[in-house]
Amino acid sequence: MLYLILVIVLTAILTFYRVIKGPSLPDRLVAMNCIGVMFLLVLVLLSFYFERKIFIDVALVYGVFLFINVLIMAKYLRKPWKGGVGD
Amino acid sequence: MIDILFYLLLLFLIITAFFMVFTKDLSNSVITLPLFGAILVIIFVILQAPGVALAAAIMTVGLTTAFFVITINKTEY
Amino acid sequence: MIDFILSIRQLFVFIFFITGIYFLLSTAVGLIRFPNLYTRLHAGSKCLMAGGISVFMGCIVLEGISFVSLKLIVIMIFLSITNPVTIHVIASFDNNYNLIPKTYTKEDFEK
Amino acid sequence: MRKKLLTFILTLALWFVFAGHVSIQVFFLGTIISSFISLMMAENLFRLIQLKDGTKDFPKKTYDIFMVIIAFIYDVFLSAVKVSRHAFEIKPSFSPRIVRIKTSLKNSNSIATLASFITFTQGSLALDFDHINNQYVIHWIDVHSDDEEERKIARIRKHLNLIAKIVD
Repeated sequence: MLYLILVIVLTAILTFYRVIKGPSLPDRLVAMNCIGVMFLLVLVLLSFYFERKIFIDVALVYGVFLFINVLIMAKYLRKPWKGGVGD
Repeated sequence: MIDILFYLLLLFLIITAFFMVFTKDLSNSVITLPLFGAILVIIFVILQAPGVALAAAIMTVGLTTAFFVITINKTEY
Repeated sequence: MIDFILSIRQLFVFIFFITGIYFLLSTAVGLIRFPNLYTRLHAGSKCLMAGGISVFMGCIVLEGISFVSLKLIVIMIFLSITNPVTIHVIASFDNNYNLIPKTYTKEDFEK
Repeated sequence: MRKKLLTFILTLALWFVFAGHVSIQVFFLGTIISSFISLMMAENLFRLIQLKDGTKDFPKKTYDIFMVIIAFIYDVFLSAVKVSRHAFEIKPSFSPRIVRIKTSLKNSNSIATLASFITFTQGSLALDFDHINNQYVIHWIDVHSDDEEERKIARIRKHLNLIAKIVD
């Protein structure tokens, strides 16, 4: 079980390369979403490793707020249209 | 064995913190902020503190990032 | 008989975790190596969801039937609903693919 | 009345799942809170979720929803194998293409469901939707000829028939 968590954290460090060297903003956003879901899996697996059921609630709350985060970033960080008609 | 995971997470925390401080663009720094919060949540879970982890998940991942993003939108663009 | 059922369960958990590791690694390698934004979106949607679903299925098989597995199923359904929404929102981040929405006429762009 | 009762039962079940154990205190608090929710939000909830013919034929409809979920998970695994094969090649080779596909779905709910299905079928990604001409804008990862494009469009038609049974 612990080797699985180690491999997933190493995978997240590999994915962080795309956040550092992304040409544009959506690339960094996709990489951020992937690292967030990997950390959610780490939280669920740590709950099974320590055998305490309350840690799953942490994972649930974290998943909800990760989804809201990506939506807020995609709405407010986008540049307006060239015609200036943007919502 | 759990120590290796703990030190790996601390290394990742330092990398994200340095990247947040030393980038030129401000929106890149905001994108890295929830990752910093997520690593902090995992460290709290390893230290057996679920209440602090819940509060950190709501504060750092949720609210602080939303406030920063809306502030950047109202100043830059 | 009980040992046989236990060994079958261990085998299924092992298979699910190995496939999860494979898909998550392919997500990381794909995000590093792919040349374009939209191809990176392919790696970020499909491989990530396959890895997540297989790790969750391994946890459910390991736990058995209880309230914890029900909670895991709720998280899994929530993740599989919201990930296409996320990918679609990021894909429409900058409209670089020569698509002009029909609601804006050509005179609006001339202004 | 039926909508309020259905909302009440679903919210109480979700409350029990989140509480984690069954006892009399959890039941009383859950009854109060889920009755508030069902009195306030039942109409808005069922205005958003538009099933075909309302809530008639409920057992057959649950079977159809179950079949849709099974097809969803099968497509996710089958397409992830194809993309991961591209990831581990020595020289990754793509031939991407942007295609427009017309649909016959009218309901906005079924359009969103089909968009999330297109995102998870093999090598396709839904970029946008035209509300005037009723057509999707889809990005394919590898289409080498026009015949292959026809075959892949036919695979989407199959999902469309599956969804049109439930919603629309």
